[in-house]
Amino acid sequence: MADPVLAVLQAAQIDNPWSWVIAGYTIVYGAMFGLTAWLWMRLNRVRRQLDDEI
Amino acid sequence: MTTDSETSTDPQAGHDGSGRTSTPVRKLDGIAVAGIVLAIVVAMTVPADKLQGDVQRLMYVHVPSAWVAFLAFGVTALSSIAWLRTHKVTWDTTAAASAFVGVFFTGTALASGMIWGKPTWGVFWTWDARLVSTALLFVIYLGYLALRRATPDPIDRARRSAIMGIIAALQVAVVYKSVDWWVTLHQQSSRNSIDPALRLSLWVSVLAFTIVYIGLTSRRRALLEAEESLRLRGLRGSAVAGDAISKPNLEARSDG
Amino acid sequence: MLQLGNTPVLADVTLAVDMGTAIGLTGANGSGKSSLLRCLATLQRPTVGTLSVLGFDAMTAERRGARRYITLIGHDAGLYPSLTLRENLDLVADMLGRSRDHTLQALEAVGLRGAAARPLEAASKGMVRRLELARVLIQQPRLLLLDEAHAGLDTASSDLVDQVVARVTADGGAAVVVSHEIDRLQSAVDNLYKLEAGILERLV
Amino acid sequence: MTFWRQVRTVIANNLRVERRTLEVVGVTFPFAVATLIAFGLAVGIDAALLERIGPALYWVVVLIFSVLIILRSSGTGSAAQRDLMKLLAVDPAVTTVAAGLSAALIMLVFEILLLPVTMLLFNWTPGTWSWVVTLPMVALGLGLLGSLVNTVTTSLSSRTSLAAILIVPGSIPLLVAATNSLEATTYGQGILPWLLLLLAVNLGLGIAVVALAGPIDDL
Repeated sequence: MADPVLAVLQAAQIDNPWSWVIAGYTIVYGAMFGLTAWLWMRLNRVRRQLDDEI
Repeated sequence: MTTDSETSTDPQAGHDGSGRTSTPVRKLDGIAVAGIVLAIVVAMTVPADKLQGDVQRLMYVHVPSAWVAFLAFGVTALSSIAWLRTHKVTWDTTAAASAFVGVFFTGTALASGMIWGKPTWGVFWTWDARLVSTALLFVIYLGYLALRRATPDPIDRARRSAIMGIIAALQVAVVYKSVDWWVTLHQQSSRNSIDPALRLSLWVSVLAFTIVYIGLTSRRRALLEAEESLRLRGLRGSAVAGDAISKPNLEARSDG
Repeated sequence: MLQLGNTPVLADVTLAVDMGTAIGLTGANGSGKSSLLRCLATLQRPTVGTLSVLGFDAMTAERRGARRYITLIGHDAGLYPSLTLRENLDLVADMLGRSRDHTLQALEAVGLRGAAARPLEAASKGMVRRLELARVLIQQPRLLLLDEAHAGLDTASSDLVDQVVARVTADGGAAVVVSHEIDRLQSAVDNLYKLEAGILERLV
Repeated sequence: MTFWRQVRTVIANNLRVERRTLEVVGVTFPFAVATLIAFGLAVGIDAALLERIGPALYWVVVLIFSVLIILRSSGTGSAAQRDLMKLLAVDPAVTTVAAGLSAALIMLVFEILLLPVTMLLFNWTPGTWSWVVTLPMVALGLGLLGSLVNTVTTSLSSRTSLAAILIVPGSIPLLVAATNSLEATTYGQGILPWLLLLLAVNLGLGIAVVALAGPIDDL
């Protein structure tokens, strides 16, 4: 593994199981939130375009 | 399987043209948020696993992600069969939306699996059966989505991807079995039986993720349908194919 | 009506072809002539409407029954480039369950006897078209569909096209011939239609 | 004409085309040899390691090159060819099965040619009988899967890259079964499960080809 990555991991206390748990939860739920937001925004934009053209 | 009738494949049938999300979906959003909050709270408060300690809490995002991915691809396969039988646009958009959300959850299953792998096995990637087959699942359905993108005509796309949706489901079943066999030959499974309290927490997460899946899939489908009606509206002005070619005009210039 | 990619290709087409007659079809590039032929060949289904080909309902799986009686000569022959002209015809005869004896006769009839051993990829466009006409002679279709029937052909080859059409109709079959050479077309067919912007109208 | 006679006729024709163009034997096969040599050079002069990875490389090359064989220009993939077959009243299942079987036969020739090259380059002796079964079974599976993928991607502009992503992940079970049956015989274990896996894959694909013939016909 590259040194910077290792340094970050050490800084994040890889020995602490909670840091892994929090990292995992952040990624999964963060992605879920991101996808929802993206779908919501796109849907709104497309709907607006549809409404404009009526 | 025979295609009986395709008489009424009006591309506009199946969606109201506005792509509006209906109220049940909105209600579902609330339930999904509540479910996720509950799942996080339960996952963080149940006692730690005896062998693995707190790291094991990653299971409550990893396992539900993988489960939802399976559910999603199952829905894709069933919708594909339904499309081939009925040629209803809704089945095609359901298959597409479900595959899209499935690929997303396969991604989160992979990510959480790798994060779980680092503290337990010391490496992000290991040749664990679940990790390997999840990665393969990921690429199989990326291929499915690529096939959809590559086919411009809606009915043609629906037909090709319905066929592929069924083949992909077959592939997944065999890939899973074969990777399982492959791993048992190389190493012993690292699974241990689960404590009842942990199991309950897992069930809460699975339920919450499933509700999120339903919400995301119907959103995605609404988006696909809205985009389709937008495209149709753009085409409505132009009459027929012959209009694509107009009288040549060599004098025409585009100065400015 | 036929839609492709949500663009209506054929909008208003009502057409009945009587057995024993040939109809001609003209129209500008992109007006939907090839699509109409593909529909008639049961290779494509109209999005909306009814279509009956040789008594088979072409909107349903029943259409497969009509296929062995249809020959479509389109833009791409769909034959094997690395096989000889004769081998390609032999394959057609084999798949139809016809004797290979007809192959040489058919090649003779279209004036390709001497080129029978030549690979298809070494054949000119005119020769490929003649080979497809030989295919018609072997298949003896009830419905012959010819796309761009006279395009890029010399007089002799064009005459051959017309003769083959006449032969099919004389045997009681029907033919739909697409061509831009209206004068030639008019003398070869019984009715002439024009397809414009997806709408079919009768000229003669 | 019966189903299998039509299938036989198309296969005979496809093999004749390959005999004349030598696309797989004369072009794809040398390319595969070059790839094996490149692998060896990339790994370095570690005779023991090379000997150990030889069989694995063999199967990976077979798997990846199956995409090239499926998409070969002398194959029967073009939309016009399929239209011609339809209008000759050929059942769409015949076309797909015949394309799959002929690809499988050509694949088998490719595998047989590549085997001695791998043995030579990686100083490796199989010394088991399981090859007699695994080679044709893998070829059959790749042929059938490839034929299905070929129909699904017919006339799409991004067909070459699409076919690769649709074929390779799905054919992993074939790879797993082939490499493990080899390993199993080396360690004196039973290879029956792996053969059953190969059989199951081929059976499933065969059923899919026939069951999906209707929708494939509409493509």
